[in-house]
Amino acid sequence: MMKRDLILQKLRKLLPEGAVSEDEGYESGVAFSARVPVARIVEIASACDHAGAYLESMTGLDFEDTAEIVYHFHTYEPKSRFSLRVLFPHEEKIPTLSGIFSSAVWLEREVREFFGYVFADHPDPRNLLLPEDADFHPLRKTFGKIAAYRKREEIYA
Amino acid sequence: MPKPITPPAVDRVYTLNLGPQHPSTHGVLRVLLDLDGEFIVKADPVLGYGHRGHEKMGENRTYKQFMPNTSRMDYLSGLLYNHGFALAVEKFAGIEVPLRAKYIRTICAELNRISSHLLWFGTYVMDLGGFTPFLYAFDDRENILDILDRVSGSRLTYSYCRFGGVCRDVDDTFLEMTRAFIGRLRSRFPDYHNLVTKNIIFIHRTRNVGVIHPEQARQFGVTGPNLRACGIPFDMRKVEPYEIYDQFDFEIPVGTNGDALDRYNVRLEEMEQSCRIIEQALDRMPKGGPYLNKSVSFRLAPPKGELYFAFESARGLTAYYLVSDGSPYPYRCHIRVPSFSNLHVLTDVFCGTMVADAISILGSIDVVIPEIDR
Amino acid sequence: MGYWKEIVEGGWSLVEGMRVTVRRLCRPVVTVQYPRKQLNLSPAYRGHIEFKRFPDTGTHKCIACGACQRACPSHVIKVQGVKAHLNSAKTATHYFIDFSRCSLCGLCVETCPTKTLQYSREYELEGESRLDSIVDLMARLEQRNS
Amino acid sequence: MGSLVTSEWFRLVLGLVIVLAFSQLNALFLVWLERKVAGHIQLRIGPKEVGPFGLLQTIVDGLKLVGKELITPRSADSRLFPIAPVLVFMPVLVGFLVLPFAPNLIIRDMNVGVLLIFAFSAFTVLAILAGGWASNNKYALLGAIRSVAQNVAYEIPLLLAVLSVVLMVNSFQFSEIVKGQERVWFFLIQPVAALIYLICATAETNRAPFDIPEAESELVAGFHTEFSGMRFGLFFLAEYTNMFIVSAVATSLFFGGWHGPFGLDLGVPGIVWFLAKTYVLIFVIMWVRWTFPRLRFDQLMNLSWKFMIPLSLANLVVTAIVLKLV
Repeated sequence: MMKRDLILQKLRKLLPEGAVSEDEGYESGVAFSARVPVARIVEIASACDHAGAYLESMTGLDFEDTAEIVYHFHTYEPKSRFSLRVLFPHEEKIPTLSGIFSSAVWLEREVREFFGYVFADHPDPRNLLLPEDADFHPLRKTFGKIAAYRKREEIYA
Repeated sequence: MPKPITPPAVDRVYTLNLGPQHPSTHGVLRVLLDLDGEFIVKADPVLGYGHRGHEKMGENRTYKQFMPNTSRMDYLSGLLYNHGFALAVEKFAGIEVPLRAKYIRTICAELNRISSHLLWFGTYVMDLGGFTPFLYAFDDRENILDILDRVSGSRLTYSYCRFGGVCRDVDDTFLEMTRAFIGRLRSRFPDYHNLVTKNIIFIHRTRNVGVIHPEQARQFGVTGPNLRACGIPFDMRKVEPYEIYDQFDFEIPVGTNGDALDRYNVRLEEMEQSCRIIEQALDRMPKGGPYLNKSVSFRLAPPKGELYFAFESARGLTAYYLVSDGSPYPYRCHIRVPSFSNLHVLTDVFCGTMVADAISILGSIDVVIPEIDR
Repeated sequence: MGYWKEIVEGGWSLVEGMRVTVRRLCRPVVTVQYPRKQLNLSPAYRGHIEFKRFPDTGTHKCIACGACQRACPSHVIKVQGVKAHLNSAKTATHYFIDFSRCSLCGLCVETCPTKTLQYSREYELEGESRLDSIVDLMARLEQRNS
Repeated sequence: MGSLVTSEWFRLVLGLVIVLAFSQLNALFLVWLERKVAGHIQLRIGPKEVGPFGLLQTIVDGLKLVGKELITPRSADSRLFPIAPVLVFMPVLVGFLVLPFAPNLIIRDMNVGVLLIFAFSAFTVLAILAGGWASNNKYALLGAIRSVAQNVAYEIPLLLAVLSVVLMVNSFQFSEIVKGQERVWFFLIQPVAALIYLICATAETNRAPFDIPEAESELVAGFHTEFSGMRFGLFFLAEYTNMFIVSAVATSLFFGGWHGPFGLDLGVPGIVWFLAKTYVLIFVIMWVRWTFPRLRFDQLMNLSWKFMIPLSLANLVVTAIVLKLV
């Protein structure tokens, strides 16, 4: 059995009905994606860690009504990328994954400086790419010239 | 895992500022090294000297306008980035690509991969103090640049791919040049092996240096040749075949120890595999036919939703994460770059090694800093 | 015995390496002595853009539609045109590009509806200030005509 | 008048003037040669613009260096810092006094010539240490420390290799040693010693693959990172002059000095033989530099203590026993 399916089973067990949506054709580049409550992201991510997935990418999204962080995982097997999505209000602190994946340290530093989403208990909360005294968050839609600032449901029906 | 070193007394540790204008930090990397004598206690890379805000730029540009940006992230494999972005948007917006264009792109992308590896080969040996192989590799790389220059008009930032094809058709001279180049490169490999691979000094400088364990690689999200050197055959071209890679017969070279020597061998073998792909593509390429789907509008707007498209650049798994709100401007354009993770793992690997080894490891990992800074 | 084996094999590998370099020493050089000798430009070479001159009209065909201006990712193109009289087609009167910010992507050339733009084949450009990199396409066309 | 021309003092002064002129010109020529050799090995031309074949290029470069500002870093040791480049060049000149260019072309044919040359060549390490320390720069200091460790380690096998030659002729006098090679060059009798000498000499002069004190990919420029203008130029010239001296010593100790091979002089004057052999050796050292990667510091030490010293010791013992028996 593939690790991907193991993780899918696990997530179905751990998460409430309807939180996991599968993408059979791999159309959007992920096999399935799971909506995870902020409080449980550490628990879910460590389940993925035990199953042998690696944290491939992590990025923020900024919507008018909510903030979102998308974690992409992969298990080194064919077509086995999956994503975890966390929705939270802009000001809320998010638990850090740096205790589970070492790669999360830098990825979270990047998300923090570019979006201003704060990670609670992050071991190294300095700026990574921006100057150390930068107090702006360039990828927030409130910064600089933008094409549109939308609510989440306008994009994800 | 690297062997733990006993932390020395605080007053013995001094800080060495390696970079950003150091001869062998490849671009603008700066590493703050805490040293005990010649041994590294802690390494802290300082990044961002090349930050241009490509992700923000992506949100302010149409998809077509973002294409020239893509080759400026990893300037050594710009065409691979172009190719990946074209593929991502084509998949997102459902654009048909003519078969001939697919072959042209594959050939050019693999040529670009070889050129990137050649440059790495040269600079790596130069980091180790051997200056001459650098120029031999550049001699070969010039040939690739001539070939790509002939079709794309550029030698570094190609902007060659378009959504639905490529911007310029190739001619017979291109095919001849490519064939001639492959023969030439193969005839040069024995010299490279005699000069570098078999060299006792080189072997001593790389064997068991900078070992990355598979578990460590997974923790830090290492991809590309660095991961394959640890023995994990993870290559997007095989795992999630895109374009026409599933039609070619090629292998994924893997190493065993995950040390610098394995990374070296994997890259050298990858060049050979790329040659194989190019040869097959040259043989099977349709003789005529369109090279570009000209129906793609300038203000092309993919449907609402998102797409995560991963491909294999010269340095590892690269991905475009595009979110569209149905307008011609992407709502979010995130780029997952391999060097980011590959450099991060060094903070771990560096501990306990000597300064000279740190240079060797940094070179062997093959990072391009502007790609990290974006 | 590994000690002796390493000395012999290691020593031999060094000799092999020296054979490679000395063979190259006797070969002709591959570099081109640039200002004295120049290579042929690639047929696809992308310099900054310039107007094509069409033989049928003897001039450019720019209608100042502004497609290139909108297509340019770096906003380096400024084009203006006038209509000679109310019903006539527009023709360009001014066309400037700021070449220092151009990324040579070629989108302007591709979007041009009248195909009047082409890449120049100049590569030895120099100037004393940033302003020297502003290219006046109309003036260049006239220069070539005269 | 006649007594003045033949007097020791006149000889010495004239010799010094010639040595000064020759060593400078020779170093400039060697820099040019190095760039040409490197160029052609790397399939390019090297200097070619100034003068025929670019021969005057290094002179122009030297003039440029003379014209440059001498920068002393603010936190550098203001007394030691300017002295170091002078210190490094001084011992190199002394070496020329005892080199046997031809039967009658030795400025001072001392009976301890070999000793003198190695005593003074050990002096350069002091200058390098002074330069590295005075710069007050971490890269420079690391380079200086490496240099000291390296020179100490390589001096031992170097001298042991030389000793086995000295044992054969029972003299420290260069002319005696060269005379002993009229029929057979010593490198045929002492191949191991010759090889060890060449390797250690490369290390002594901080040449690649043993150039770790100035390893540019690790330490930027090592001990001379902070030196500018002609101070850097002196370090640079000293390196090349040093290279000439070790090659000249190798020629006289192992490759027959002013003699042709197997006693065949072919009517060629001794000095031509001598210089030709020296420049061939210099070419080999350059060839090696442009072929190999650099060793790591601990590997360098290993090579000396684990391979060179035991081998040279064994060679010395065997030489001694054989000489006793014969």
